[in-house]
Amino acid sequence: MAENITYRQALHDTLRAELLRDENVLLIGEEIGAFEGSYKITAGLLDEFGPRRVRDTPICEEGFTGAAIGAAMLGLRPVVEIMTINFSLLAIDQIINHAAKMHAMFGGQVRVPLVIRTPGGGGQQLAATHSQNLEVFYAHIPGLKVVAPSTPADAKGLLATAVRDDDPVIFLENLALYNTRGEVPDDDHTVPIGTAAVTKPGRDLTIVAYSRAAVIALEVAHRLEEEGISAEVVDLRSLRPLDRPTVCASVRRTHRAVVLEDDWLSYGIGAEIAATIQEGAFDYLDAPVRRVAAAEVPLPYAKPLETAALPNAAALTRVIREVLDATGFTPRPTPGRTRLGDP
Amino acid sequence: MAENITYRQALHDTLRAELLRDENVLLIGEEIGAFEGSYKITAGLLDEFGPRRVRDTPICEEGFTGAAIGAAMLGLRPVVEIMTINFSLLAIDQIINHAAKMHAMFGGQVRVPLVIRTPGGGGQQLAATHSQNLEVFYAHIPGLKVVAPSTPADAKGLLATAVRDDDPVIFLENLALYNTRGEVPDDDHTVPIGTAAVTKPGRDLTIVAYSRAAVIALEVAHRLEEEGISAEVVDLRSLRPLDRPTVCASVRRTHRAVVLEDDWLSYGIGAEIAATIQEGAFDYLDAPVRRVAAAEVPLPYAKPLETAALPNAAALTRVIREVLDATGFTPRPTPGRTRLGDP
Amino acid sequence: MTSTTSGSQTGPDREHADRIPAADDTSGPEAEALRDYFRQMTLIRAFELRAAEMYTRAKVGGYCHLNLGEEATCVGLMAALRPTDYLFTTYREHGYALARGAEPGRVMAELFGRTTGLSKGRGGSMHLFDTRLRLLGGYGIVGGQLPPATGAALAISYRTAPGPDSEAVMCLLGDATTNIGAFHEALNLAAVWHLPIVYVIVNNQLGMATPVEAAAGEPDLFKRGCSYRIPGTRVDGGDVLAVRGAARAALEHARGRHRPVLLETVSYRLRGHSVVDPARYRSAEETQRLREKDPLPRFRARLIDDGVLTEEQAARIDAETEQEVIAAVEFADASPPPALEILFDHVYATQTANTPYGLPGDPLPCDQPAPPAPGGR
Amino acid sequence: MTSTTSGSQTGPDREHADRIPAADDTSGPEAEALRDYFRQMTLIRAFELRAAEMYTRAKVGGYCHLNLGEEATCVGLMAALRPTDYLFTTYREHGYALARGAEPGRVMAELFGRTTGLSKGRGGSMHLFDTRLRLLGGYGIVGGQLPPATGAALAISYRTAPGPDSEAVMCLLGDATTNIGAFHEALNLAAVWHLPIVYVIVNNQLGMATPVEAAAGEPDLFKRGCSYRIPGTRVDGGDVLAVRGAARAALEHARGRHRPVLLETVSYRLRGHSVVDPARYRSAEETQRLREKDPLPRFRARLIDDGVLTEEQAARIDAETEQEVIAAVEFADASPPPALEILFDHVYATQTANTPYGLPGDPLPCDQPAPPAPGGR
Ligand SMILES: Cc1ncc(C[n+]2csc(CCOP(=O)(O)OP(=O)(O)O)c2C)c(N)n1
Ligand SMILES: Cc1ncc(C[n+]2csc(CCOP(=O)(O)OP(=O)(O)O)c2C)c(N)n1
Ligand SMILES: [Mg+2]
Ligand SMILES: [Mg+2]
Repeated sequence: MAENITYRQALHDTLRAELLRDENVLLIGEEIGAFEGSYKITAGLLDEFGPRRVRDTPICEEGFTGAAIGAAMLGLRPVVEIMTINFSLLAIDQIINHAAKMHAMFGGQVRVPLVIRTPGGGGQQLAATHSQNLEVFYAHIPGLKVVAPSTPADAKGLLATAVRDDDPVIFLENLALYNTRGEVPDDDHTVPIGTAAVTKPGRDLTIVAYSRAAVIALEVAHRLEEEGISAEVVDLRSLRPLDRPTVCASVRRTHRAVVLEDDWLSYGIGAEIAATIQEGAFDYLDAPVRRVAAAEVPLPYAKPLETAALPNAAALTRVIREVLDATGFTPRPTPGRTRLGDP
Repeated sequence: MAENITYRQALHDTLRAELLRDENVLLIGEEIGAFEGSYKITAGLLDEFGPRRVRDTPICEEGFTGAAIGAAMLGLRPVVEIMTINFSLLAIDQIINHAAKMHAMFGGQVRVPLVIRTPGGGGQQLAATHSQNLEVFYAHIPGLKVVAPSTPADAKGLLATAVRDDDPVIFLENLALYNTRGEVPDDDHTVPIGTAAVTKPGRDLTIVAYSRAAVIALEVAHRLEEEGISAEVVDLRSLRPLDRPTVCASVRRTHRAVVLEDDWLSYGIGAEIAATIQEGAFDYLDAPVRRVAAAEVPLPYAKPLETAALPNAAALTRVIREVLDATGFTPRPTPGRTRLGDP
Repeated sequence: MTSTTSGSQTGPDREHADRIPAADDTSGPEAEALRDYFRQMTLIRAFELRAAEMYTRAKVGGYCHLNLGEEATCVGLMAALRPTDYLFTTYREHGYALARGAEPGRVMAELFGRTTGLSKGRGGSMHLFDTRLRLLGGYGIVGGQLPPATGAALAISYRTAPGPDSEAVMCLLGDATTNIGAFHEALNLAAVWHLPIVYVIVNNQLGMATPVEAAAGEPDLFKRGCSYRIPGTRVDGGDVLAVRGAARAALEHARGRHRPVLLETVSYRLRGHSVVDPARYRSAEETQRLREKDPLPRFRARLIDDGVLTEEQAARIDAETEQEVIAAVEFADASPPPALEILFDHVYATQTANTPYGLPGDPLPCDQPAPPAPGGR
Repeated sequence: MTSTTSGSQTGPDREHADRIPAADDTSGPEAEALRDYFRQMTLIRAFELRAAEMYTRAKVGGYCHLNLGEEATCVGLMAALRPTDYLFTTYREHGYALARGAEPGRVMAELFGRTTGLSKGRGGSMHLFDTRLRLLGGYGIVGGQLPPATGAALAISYRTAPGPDSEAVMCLLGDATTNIGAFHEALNLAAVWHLPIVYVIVNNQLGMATPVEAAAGEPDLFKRGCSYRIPGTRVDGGDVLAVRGAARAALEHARGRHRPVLLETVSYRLRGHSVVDPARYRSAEETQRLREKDPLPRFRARLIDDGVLTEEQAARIDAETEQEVIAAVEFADASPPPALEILFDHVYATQTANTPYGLPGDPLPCDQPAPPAPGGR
């Protein structure tokens, strides 16, 4: 059985299910109780589970994230909400110098079964300090696991896996995804961390993306299909570990790749994807891997500037056409228009 | 005129010269006064300039870095020392959400002429939390400039430029470089931010590196020369802006590239370099760009494990050979052994 | 309401809780000031209500936090500042910018994201900045303003001796912001470095929905300077004169001795945390109780009672400020939206080779050094 | 020396400054305890001197911070802890680990980087950890231990009611660490969440070279709980019984009521900040003055004076602990260095597909999903 629900609802339902499943699970974060969370993911949970399990905190990202680490060391399984990834910078010493290090640095004697949920993303006119996509900061760090689901189903499956995993997991959400809908299996659905998904098969070109960008990638790929361009979409889902085999296998089939990412271009997630593809599929590549990413500016508040700085379907489509053109690709007649000559 | 001094001395002398040159320059950091800095860069400066210009701080990276930002907003030119880049995580909200944003977010009305000096690097058995190379965190951020000199001369030239620049500059040092020596011009030497240097020309392969890795790259390149392998070394010097044209021009000549970097492989600096090369020199590349980087572990304290996890000259040499072998390269007879047949 | 931490005075001047002048003084300069304060409070009220309306009409985007209920605090604090002092505020700062002298049109234009805005449309509601007014920013990261404000005070002390002519810094923060590390680090630095700064906790009793008592181990927030030997005072934030007096005394101490001071103003947030928050966590009775504490009608009634203001004058001020705000909206709306060419302006102040100025999807600039960017770049 | 913040007591038990038992009690359990404390302090002294020697002989690497001068604090605090309590410490923690019951050989092996070490050689001097002893880590990031320790107390309060049988957490920090944001955030959380934790400020008067007065706005550090209504006590860190008594009282309060307590112990660092620091910023007189305050000879003399210990017993303890430390060095030295195959052990506790286990220069694992790693990986 599956139901069609929003990404927000999928998160909410999974948190609730995990709270019901395991007494050691508790939620910690600013305004997740009476306020129900800045983005209402935790709506109703304080009423249902009480302040012991759903714990509002003072404003102190470093303090409460670190406290969650300590609680995890003693066997609780805290799920922390950091209101946005921008504020996670205030907790990053606890995340990187503590949560990510403890299991290894203390010789495997302690585990930190912690999930940190936090949304990123621009496009809401929240200006430069509230619109960032800083996932590369966490994806770079051994000891952390980092996931960034794009669909309600993966949101559910990866969140359940993350809560049950014994390592610290950074669970990246996106402001623009909360209201998106999709089919979600309503049984105990889990998705393994570290595996990408081919969300649309294709022959001519691979689009690699994650989180919000994976949704756009899929839309663009479907639209291109109508023009006789068959794009494959790889939704990374996990940024660490990164499923290099799935990415490279796809490009070896399609011979062309474009990355769509919401973060800044230089040193962003796409850099690793492009570097991986050029190493893992060098002999198969007909054209350089191109990246479609954010312009390198502190994101302006003014809507036209913000829009110009962020990657979108049009930019992705343009770059796909450039890559196809450069490699002498001619679109196949589309099935809708004619089936003649189509294998 | 030039003198042969250590990297440490070059930093010290430049700080002193800038303090003498401009009354608005002041030094801020933990234990930079009576203790003379954890790595003794500021030795003697408290005595010479007094506590107004050389300001010891309580332990509060976020507080004093942020205070330096505020002082810079009013026209001072603070040079902050953060003891190691690992502790910069405690100040990173001030660096990324404040220093990097202010000029743009406030419509160009305020400047933040601030330098943050901080060393990174492993290999000193300082264990997982004290051995990191987190440069990608800063290199990713528009609004910051990030430099990572490898020689005493560049240390001097880039530090002088950084102090006189009106933007926040992250000045990355490396524990393993402080005692290295080199010729330093003793006039008012500056190096432009945003430009790489070809520190050794070569025909067969390009090694791209920065900071400590650039020193190793140069050693390896010189050693390979004796075997008839002519490697070009590009020392990036600046990570943001990144001098893509110099990197790509080199690879277009040599057709092969290897990156040496001290940070972790996935999502590290080398990812951007490889992504850049495969786009900017695609038609010239005879083999994939390979990266030699740190193993993805929280760095262990035990010396043998630490050594195994860190990139070194041997690993670089091995990978260079692999790239050359894969592309059917045969070393030219070395000038030292015979000049016969050498053009 | 004025309290001080035991044994700590903010300065020799303890008569800062100025009273409304006697009736025979209704034409003097103090009466004039009172009417001006009323005008400013009225303007802020009108501006904020209009900002909320513009938000719901999608003229304003992002987050929008209002000073409704905080008008007396805005005006009282700003009245105590000299033009040469520096102000750092939070994201809830329209009223402070207005009371500091910003043109309503330029504030509204910022909310509209126009280049005529206070921050050229780049900052929006949370990030008002005006060099000329020495308004050094609204800040959206909770506590983020505290270290830079402290550093501004460091720059003052670097250049100027303590004394009545010294500049000073005023740094605002919310009640819930006293729980973040930056509060501790900044106040401690100000204490050990002897800096001329007044930290003002604008206590509106709530973070977003979290009451002070649930968030702060010491809920008497003005006492939280104790960990740095910084004296603290609490004042009724609904009383513009009390606020002005307390702020003046605090600033006098800060500039005269180059020592930090902590001031707490107590007020009430009349609506939700931001425009989009319906504040369902508040009961109807509580909302009613708050409405009764609204400082604006109280101040109006008091001025009229005391003969400082007539009903007609008050009505005229209402009408005039309403007109001002309508004009502000018109100005903002008539200002052209920013041209895309300016996207990369102001990323850097000093131009540098190879700065990446590509738009999404542009090929990498690998071919030659980028030419120095024109103009503002 | 025992002070409390005005009006705040750490608990009903104020007789914690235990005195040395009367002479007729020299064979009772308390006298036995005293001799044991002397033995432990002597062991720590010998261990630290030997660690310094091993550092200069390059057997120990990285940073190495010693407890020389702090032995009475180490022993007194650990004597107050129950085995079921949890301990979080700093990078200056060899003595605490020893007094908590760690085998000297395993501590020295950690310094030597051997897998027989307390943290399997992965942590080194700064990162001693022992699950069995509930020693939950030395921490090298200043203040980094404070939030996790607070969270450990949260886990206790999540599971157990307050009362004499409740577990509690003790979290150590240096004097200079009171200035960092994590101190503020952690103590505030402990206060508003009612957590069973004792924060102990080990005040050795210095950061690295910075004196307390230059770093802390309130240099009476035990008073810095004021911002959270956390009671504070100061005790002479050179007096093992006073330390034990104060710590017991604090722990009793913490476990009995689930409330945080702040305890300050005052001691002196006999050498530099770490082994490599010659402490040139100290004058010869100061060094001399410190030597006179050395708690170890003072304690020894006092026990002998009071008849609890004879010269012979003392000499035997000296010799035995010296032997213990020599044996520890031998154990460490004889332990094999780690095999390279274990490099990737313990990066993750739960194994996951595609985890990158390449060595520097290895090709990327692009070809197929990496097989699940064997054993510990
Ligand atoms: C570091 C950080 N954490 C969380 C937030 C989200 N946030 C914005 S305002 C706010 C509440 C602040 O309350 P208070 O300090 O009392 O100021 P008020 O809004 O009441 O004026 C929160 C949690 C943020 N902007 N920055
Ligand atoms: C966040 C951070 N900043 C700086 C350092 C470097 N550092 C290590 S110990 C120390 C001094 C700490 O002094 P104190 O807290 O008094 O402890 P003590 O060393 O005296 O025991 C400093 C500055 C660090 N490890 N972490
Ligand atoms: Mg508030
Ligand atoms: Mg100390």
